[in-house]
Amino acid sequence: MSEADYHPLPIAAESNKNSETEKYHTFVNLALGLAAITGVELVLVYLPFNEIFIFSVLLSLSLFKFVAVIAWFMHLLYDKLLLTLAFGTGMAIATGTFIALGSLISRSNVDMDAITSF
Amino acid sequence: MSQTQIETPSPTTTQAQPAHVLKPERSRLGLMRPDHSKSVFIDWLTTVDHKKIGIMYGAIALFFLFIGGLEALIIRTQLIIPENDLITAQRYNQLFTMHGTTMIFLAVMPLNSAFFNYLIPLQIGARDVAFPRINSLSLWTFVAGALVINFGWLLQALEMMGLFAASGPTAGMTDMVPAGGWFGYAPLTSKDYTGVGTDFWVMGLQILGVASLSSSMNFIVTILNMRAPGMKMMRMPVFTWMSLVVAFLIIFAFPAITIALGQLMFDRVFDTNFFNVAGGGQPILWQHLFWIFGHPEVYILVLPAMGIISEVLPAFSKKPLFGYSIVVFSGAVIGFLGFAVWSHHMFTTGLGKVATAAFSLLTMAIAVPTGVKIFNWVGTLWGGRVRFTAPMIFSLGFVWMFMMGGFSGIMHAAAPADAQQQDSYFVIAHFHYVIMGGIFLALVSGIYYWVPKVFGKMWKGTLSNWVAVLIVVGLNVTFFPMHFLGLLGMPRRTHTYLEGFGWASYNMVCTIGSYILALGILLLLVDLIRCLRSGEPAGDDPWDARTLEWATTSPPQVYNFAQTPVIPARDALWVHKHGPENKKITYEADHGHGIHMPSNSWMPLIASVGFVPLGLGMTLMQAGVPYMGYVAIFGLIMITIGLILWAIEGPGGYHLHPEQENT
Amino acid sequence: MKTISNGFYRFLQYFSAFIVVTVLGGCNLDTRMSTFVTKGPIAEEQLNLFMLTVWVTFAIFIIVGGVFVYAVIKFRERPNDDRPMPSQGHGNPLVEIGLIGASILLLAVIAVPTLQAIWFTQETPDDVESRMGAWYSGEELAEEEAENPLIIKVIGYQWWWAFEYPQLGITTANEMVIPAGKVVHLELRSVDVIHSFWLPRIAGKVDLIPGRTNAMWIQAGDNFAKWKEKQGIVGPDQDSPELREGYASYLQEEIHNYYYGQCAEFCGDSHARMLFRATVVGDREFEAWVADEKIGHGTPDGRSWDEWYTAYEENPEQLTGDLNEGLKLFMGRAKCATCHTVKGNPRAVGVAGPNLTNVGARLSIAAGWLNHRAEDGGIDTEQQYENFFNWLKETDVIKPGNLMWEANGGGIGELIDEHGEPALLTDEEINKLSLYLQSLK
Amino acid sequence: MSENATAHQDDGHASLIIDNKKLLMWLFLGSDCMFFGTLISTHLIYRKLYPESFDPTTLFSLELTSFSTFILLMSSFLMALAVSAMHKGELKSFRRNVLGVIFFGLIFLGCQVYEFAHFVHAGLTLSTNTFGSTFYMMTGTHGVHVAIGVFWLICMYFYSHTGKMDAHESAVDVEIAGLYWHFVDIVWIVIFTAVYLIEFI
Ligand code: HEA
Ligand code: HEA
Ligand code: HEC
Ligand code: CUA
Ligand SMILES: [Cu+2]
Repeated sequence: MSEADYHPLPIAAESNKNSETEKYHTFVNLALGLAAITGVELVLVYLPFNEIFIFSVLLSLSLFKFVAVIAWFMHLLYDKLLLTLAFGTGMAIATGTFIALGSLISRSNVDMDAITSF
Repeated sequence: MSQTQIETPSPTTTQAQPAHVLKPERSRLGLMRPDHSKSVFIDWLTTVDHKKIGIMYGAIALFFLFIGGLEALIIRTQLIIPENDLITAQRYNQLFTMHGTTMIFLAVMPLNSAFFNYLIPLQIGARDVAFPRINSLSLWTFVAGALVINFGWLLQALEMMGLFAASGPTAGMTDMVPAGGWFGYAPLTSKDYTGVGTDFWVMGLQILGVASLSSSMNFIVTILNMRAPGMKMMRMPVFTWMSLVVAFLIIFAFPAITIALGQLMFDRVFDTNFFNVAGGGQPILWQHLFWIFGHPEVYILVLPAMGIISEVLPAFSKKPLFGYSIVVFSGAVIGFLGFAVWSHHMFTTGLGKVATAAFSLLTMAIAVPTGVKIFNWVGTLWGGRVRFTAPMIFSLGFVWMFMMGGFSGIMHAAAPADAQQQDSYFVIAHFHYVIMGGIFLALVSGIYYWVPKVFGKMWKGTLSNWVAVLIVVGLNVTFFPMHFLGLLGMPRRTHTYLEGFGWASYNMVCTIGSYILALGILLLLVDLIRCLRSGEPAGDDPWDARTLEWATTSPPQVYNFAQTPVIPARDALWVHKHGPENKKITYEADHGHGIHMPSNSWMPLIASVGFVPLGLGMTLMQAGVPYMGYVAIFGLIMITIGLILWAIEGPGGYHLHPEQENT
Repeated sequence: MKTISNGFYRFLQYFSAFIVVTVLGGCNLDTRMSTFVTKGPIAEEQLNLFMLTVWVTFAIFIIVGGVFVYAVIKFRERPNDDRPMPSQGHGNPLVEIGLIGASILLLAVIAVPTLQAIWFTQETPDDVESRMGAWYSGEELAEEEAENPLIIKVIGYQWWWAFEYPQLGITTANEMVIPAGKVVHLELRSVDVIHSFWLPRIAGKVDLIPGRTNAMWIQAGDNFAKWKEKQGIVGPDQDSPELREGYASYLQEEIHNYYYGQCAEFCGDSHARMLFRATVVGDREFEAWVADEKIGHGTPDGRSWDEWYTAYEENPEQLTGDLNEGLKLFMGRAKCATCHTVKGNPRAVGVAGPNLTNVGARLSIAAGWLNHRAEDGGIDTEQQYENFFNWLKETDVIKPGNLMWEANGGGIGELIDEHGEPALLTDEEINKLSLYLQSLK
Repeated sequence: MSENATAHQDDGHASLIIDNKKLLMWLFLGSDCMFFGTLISTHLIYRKLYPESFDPTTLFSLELTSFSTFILLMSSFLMALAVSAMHKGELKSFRRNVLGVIFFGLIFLGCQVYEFAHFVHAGLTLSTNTFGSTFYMMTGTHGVHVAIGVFWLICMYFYSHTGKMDAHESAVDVEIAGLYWHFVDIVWIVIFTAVYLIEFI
């Protein structure tokens, strides 16, 4: 963060050509992987496995997809750490809030008599 | 306007560029850009200069501070004696709702924003913010939101004259002004219980949210990206640091309320079930979503104030801030912890023992980083050379009063004790101490400190002492008895109370105090006007200050710094003035093509103004006014067109050549 | 309703009273809804915790504030100051860490009792002597009820309270009655918007949130064991008739009382006028009250309800006298019975409004806003009449927006005569209704 | 879209060498996490509270949703290629890929419209129950994001024909459009799992 010296923006067009081609292969592989995972997920939910097991596998698969898209498609892997921090903070607060909220609101306090229509 | 030049030589400045020499050019749209307009009006409407935008933010915020204060005075007058019937219950509810909403969203937040706008680029040695046109959009969108949220007053007046009656989904409801309290708890804000006033509140806040979000992102980019060479993160002034934290708080906290407001709006317009109990909705969810935003919001309000204090105290103690890095760090910790304590506003909602305990402890934890700041401020004074200038007096007042407000916060944090305090006047006392005794004093301190920079005029005389005495006495007389009122059982948000509960004399004291306070604020205005009309030229650095903004002229030129400064140290100007030779601020050579200035633009204004028909259209549609759907669509189109033209017109810009002018 | 005759005169009156009070009286903390003078274990626990926070923060305030003031004075700039420039040091990590440690320590002093208090106040204790079976000797209770404390369902309405006693089969409104020294378990629900149950001298508040059930426990006065402890009588098995008597007189003298409560969550136009009362009574008194509530009321002239209704339908002129006239209005033109229940009366079973059984025996109406409690704690009948009269005449002025006045054609502000013309109750009719209501005791 | 005060970066203010617009977009996305976090939380909380109120498996067609998920993932892939192409200055390839993205985005939107129409037809509306409210609002907000993205890319596509694109500026513009598009994609990844798949376990 404490980068003091400054440079003009690197000129992207020429210097990046090689790395872009490299990335191309990564992208293709990733796209194939993502498609495959989606297929696996679709099949998985119908399989007669233990619920918890399926649930955790689903969770990790989607987590992988999530991270993969961010890391490669969105170049976060190649980019400044600061961007990861900016996005990661939002992600972390959102996740934390989600977990906290989920555990704060529970059915035990719901007044079912008050609900007249579903 | 701020081109008025005072002849004070300084290392950075050169003569102002006479604006009329430059001719406006055509944008990529083929239209003339509103640059260098001779009409002051057009110039200010289309300006992208962070300094002008900051001044406008400040002026509008002060205006709303008066409106909100007037509302408070009516509230206090109604409560002066038991069973008073100066105003009706409904009017009272509208008044406190609008008082809270106005003060928080239309007075203090924009006043903070005024300081951000004006100071951040100067403090980090930048020409302007990163996205000048987005900055202009934020300003005008804020104005649009303020108009929408206050539009109800006009409608209410029409309703009272018998010229308007709601006939749509809220048919028969006579409340045209928001009256659900500033946190608008569902289901009181559903369409079964409140009328079109709530729609104004929802739409207004949504629009204000757009303004806050866009300006915050802008500031983060500015602070991270636009710093002058050498201005490392840990060399930034604390005010800038706190603004950075606040901007992050805003972008992470506002979405929660935006979604919650959206859900509420859907409930009202499309009969959804988010908070509709009969359909399974849980009003408690609104409370959670609101406070997930609401608690960070109070730190959004206070952190800039702490930043101001951290500038003023060192300047008038002739010492650097004690423990700079830990003050910065604790600011960030406060911000982060702020997201983990929201349920302390809900201790009485039956959270359950474990959750209550957790939130209670987390809330107390916030006392630690806050305490760190207090201790470091005291440390700053220690061994210094304390000068009792006007800004300093208010800052010292802040430390004292804020501490008291913080302590009643700790009393709230003890959840079982809070069961007796929640929704009583004790809460009112707590937060007015942190807000009036804290934030407001800090903002006044900031005004006294920076007005000489902003307008190039110096304060006259000692009226400021009277202002200080009246405000501090007034706020203590107003808000201290409220602790007792709360503990003696007076619930808040009651438009009147019975005799015989022991509340009458306290209420009278509070009311008298609020008049004293009002007098103090009135005098502040007088002092400000006096200063602007007949103040002596201030000079670049009237306070012998420490940070970069004092290195340029007062008022600064459009381009802030003729050449980009290179920052060798924290407290750059101080080190420049008193430090070793090798730590002087140096200036980069101009490469000969002058200073690039962004062009003025109509587009942000056009896009923002579109929010007015959008907001009013949507709300009046609820009230059954015909054709309002089309007005709303018109607003949406206006916004879209504004944005598209904005994209097409291109940033433009022109070059100023201060050096050449000199010769 | 009292109207404000002369605002300025009243202002002067209060202002002089205020001067007198502030100058002579100082602060009187023993007021009706004071949280300082507690009458129950919960409020007491909450007060103790609060006072702890006060002392801790006060100590910090003195220390930090003291250092602050000292620094400001000591290090102020003096005229012609020729001291050297202050050192430009950037802080001292040891001091910082020490202060952080001290803050955490002080917070722990608050935090530990806070946790204890959370568990204490939020968990209904199983107090043997509070079980219904242990003290209630009224009608037979179901087996399982004998093991429970008294349960009251508190239901919030805009802007009044219903109190149901499910174990006893009775319902009352706005003035709850509870036995002294016993744990009472409250179940809190709301039918419209959020309200909050606050009885400051007995317990801090808990909200009534629609779509959600909340619970709390309250206890007016200490139980026997706690009382003994406070008397300095140690040992758990200490029991004797004399002690029991001492305890009984403690309850009788210090706890028996009329307590004031109020809705503490903003709930719409008349939130300020949503008060309630808790009458704390002895066990036997409580039983008597329950019995009374269960029986309800007979007809004004002593016939059976069947006979009365036969007469009412066949030749109503036969029913004479103010009370009979009032009851006829209550059942007929004024439509009161569509919203109100009067126990005993088989056709007055409305539930949209407060239960009016024994309303004439209550010390306030309109959810505590209109009071007729005399100095001696009894009923000021003149005031009571006036209150009923004003309530029926100006319902919407006293509580703007309340259901009784306008209810989509069902309210008394929308009454019509046989031609369909608007016809509010006349003063004469209101008079009769008021007299009838007064007789409900 | 093309706001940049530091177009003339030679003013020398870039302390971090991240493009302003790119940073802005990432901040927006961080903020958007909270938006969708709130929406998804609301949905899941009501699912948890009232599991019996509604059985979405009778309505959902996992095949269709998997298909649209797949479509969106592939559009993301094409978007990545488009950004890459722009960085290399290959305008033609850029246009081809962007057209693909637009096309896939439209298919996705089409699926969603079809799905909504089908659900409404089957009796699930915004006001039927909490499930309807939360589901439509959440997926609808996502749909609006997709629609805005498509609109944005269409504008970009036409802009690329004006000849005003310069390799340096526009590469960044395309990249941030890409970031936005990918984000919309990852939100859908979460929704797909948290809203659709787990109902079928
Ligand atoms: C700018 C505004 C601001 C600030 C800074 C704070 C600061 C704090 N607030 Fe406050 N608060 C509000 C604005 C603010 N609050 C508002 C507006 C409401 C009401 C909303 C509504 O209902 O309308 C509210 C309500 C509120 C509640 C809910 C009350 C209720 O409704 O029942 C609580 C409960 O815990 C609380 C706690 C705190 C705490 C612990 C702090 C802490 O941050 C304070 C920390 C500071 C100190 C403690 C002093 C200095 C420290 C030291 C000298 C160190 C040593 C001290 C110790 C070891 C104790 N606040
Ligand atoms: C930034 C926030 C802020 C600020 C600065 C203030 C400032 C003041 N507030 Fe504020 N207040 C809130 C935020 C704020 N308040 C909030 C959030 C609520 C809760 C709302 C809710 O429950 O929903 C609240 C509620 C609230 C109540 C409780 C109402 C109730 O619950 O029933 C009261 C009562 O006394 C009150 C009083 C005051 C007073 C006297 C001031 C004074 O400090 C105001 C001083 C300013 C002026 C006086 C104006 C300037 C001077 C003039 C205009 C003088 C010239 C004119 C004449 C003399 C005629 N406020
Ligand atoms: C449409 C329904 C409705 C009708 C008809 C109605 N009431 Fe009421 N009544 C209410 C409601 C609701 C309240 C509670 C109002 C409040 O305090 O906010 C109430 C309150 C009262 C109270 C005060 C009770 C208390 O304990 O505080 C009295 C007495 C009363 N009504 C008497 C009457 C009489 C007599 C009539 C007929 C002339 C009548 N009511 C007709 C709904 C109704
Ligand atoms: Cu009920 Cu306030
Ligand atoms: Cu808070």
